[in-house]
Amino acid sequence: MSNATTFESDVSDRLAAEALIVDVDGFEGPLDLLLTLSRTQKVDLRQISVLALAQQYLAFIHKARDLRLELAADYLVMAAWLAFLKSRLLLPPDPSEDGPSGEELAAHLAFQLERLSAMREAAAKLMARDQLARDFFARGITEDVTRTRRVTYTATLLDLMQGYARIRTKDEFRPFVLDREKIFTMEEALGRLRGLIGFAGDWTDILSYLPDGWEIDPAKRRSATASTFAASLELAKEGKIEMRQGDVFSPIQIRKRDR
Amino acid sequence: MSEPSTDAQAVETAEESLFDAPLMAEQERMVEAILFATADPVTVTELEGRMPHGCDPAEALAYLRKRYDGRGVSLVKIGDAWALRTAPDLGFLMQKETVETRKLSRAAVETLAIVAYHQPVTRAEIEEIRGVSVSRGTVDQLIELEWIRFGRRRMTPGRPVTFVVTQDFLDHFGLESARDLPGLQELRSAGLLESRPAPGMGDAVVDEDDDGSESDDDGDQSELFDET
Amino acid sequence: MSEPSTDAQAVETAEESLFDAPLMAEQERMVEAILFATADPVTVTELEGRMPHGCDPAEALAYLRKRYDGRGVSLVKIGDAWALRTAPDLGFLMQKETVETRKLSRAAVETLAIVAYHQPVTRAEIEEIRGVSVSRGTVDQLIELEWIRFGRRRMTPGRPVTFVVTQDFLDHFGLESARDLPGLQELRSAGLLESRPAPGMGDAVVDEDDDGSESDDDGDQSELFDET
Repeated sequence: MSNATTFESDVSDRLAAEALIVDVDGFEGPLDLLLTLSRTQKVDLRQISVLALAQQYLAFIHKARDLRLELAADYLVMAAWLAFLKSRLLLPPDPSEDGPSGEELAAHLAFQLERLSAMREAAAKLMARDQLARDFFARGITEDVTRTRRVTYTATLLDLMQGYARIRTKDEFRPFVLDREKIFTMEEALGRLRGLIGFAGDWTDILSYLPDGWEIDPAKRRSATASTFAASLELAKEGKIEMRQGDVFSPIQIRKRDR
Repeated sequence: MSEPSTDAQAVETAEESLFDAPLMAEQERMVEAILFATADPVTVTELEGRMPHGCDPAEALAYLRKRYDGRGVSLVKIGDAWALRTAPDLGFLMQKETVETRKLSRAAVETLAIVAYHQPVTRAEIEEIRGVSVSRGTVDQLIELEWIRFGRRRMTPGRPVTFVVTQDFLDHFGLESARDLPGLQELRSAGLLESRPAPGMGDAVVDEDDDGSESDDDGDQSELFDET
Repeated sequence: MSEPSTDAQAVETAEESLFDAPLMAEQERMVEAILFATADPVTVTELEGRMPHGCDPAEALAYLRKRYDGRGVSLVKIGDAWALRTAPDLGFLMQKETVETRKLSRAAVETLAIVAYHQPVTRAEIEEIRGVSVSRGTVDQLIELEWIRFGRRRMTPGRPVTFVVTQDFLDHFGLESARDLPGLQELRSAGLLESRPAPGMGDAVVDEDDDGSESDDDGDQSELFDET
């Protein structure tokens, strides 16, 4: 019996949590959420109590966290900022502290909300207007009587920008290819070591395994050394070779491991 | 050719017999024909270029506008261009002609409104107003619809590019100019079109005013919002 | 032609009569709007189907025909259908309409883009950026379109000629100056760059763009990309 009730409350909890998830998803960011919350105050946005709003928002976030919902970072940033704003609004102003007062910050937030709300209304009014090809119409029969055929060429700004973007993107890849020439990959080093290690009888400095022509150019040498070292670690792990280093910074030596 | 005489009569009755009536009547016919032949708005300059030398398309347009007043088709001004459009109250007859337009997302509609009311506006300013980042797809879609385009760069650090609305936008929403946006005056006098920096972080956003001084040359809509 | 006079009388009586006059005037507006917006000639039956019940499109057509008599546009019968057409004697005005427009070739668009973004630029530089040689025809075409022109000679061996964009170019693309062209970063954020560059590669180019943009002279924008 008691089991059944817990189960039921579990379900209702989960449903409530899911409703909230849907709600959070329905908001387009913290400002949108704040605007929606502000509607519950049922006053002109200019007379809104930012303090009450901050509390509502924090309560909302708190509840969401209790339900262990994943909240996007910007919701949490806003929560932290509102908590700060709340303390500023509640505490008497400290004259030694510089920076904007709580009232200034609150006024700006109210302005942002009013502006967003105004833009929403403007957007709605705009879309409610009579629209071309829906409410009013352009000429259906356009006369392009081909009497004289003079060819002109057109291109739009979009064509131009896309054309340029095409070339530049191509360009951006070019140095990337050039850079590869100075990179001795781990795969290449592994292949080389596997082939050579069989011929090495005794301890040999790994630097002697660098490929021909890679010892002089510092960039190439660095890359080849790193990949050869990494490759020798890999071979040591496989049990194919042994490694040793006599002292700090002294040459690293490897030799084939006999089974 | 009997047309000239009938024209003269028509104008006489319509415009109380002006001294240059026949000529102007002929010009009116020409403007009417050109506008009828095209779906896109035609500028006065373009009309001038196509009509015989010495014509005054602007005056002809004024007569023509009067003539089409209250008709099933009306002469509308779109930016600095003119076009004939069916009267909006007859839209119900045209279901056949209606093209199914892609439904714009809420983000796209809001972004469009912000560009229209705040232009020229940078991406950062759009994001500041909406409180969320603007996705690439949204701007992309509005550019593709040819409702917004890149405007001048803002003369602030980084020289961000701005967005403005296009003539297609005005045409689509039946606006003569961006000044005729619904509620523009109220929004402006309420200070809601200003870019107010957050207190304590002055410089970054303040240069809005600089933009005004920069936009003293003709043509662009930017001065639209600087004057008054 | 006896129709006009009888029609004129009909119009007068219709307009004076309090009963059906507004109705017929309204029907005339409807027919006018439908004929204007429909892409094909419309039959009377079709009109009947689209207009409210009880309308008499045939009569409305008669009034409309009279109204457009001698105007720049006339109501013509094509088979058993009706359409509004520009007056035949004004055909000479439509010559600009008959111009065939073709899309600029990809090579030309790219060359033009390079000139716009890098001006003043030599042919050798264009070839280096595009990675292919530029045909003579492409450059000639752009010059003929008056979108690019010869600039100053470069003070380097051989004194190669440079190319810059023209005022016509700026007008055509609705640009205030070539410096208003959006940079790569902006193209990318607007979703106009299809392929993403390798990580860490893209920014370099964009930064150069932004750096150069600080300079405030209004001439060319060579400094924008010279560092590249």
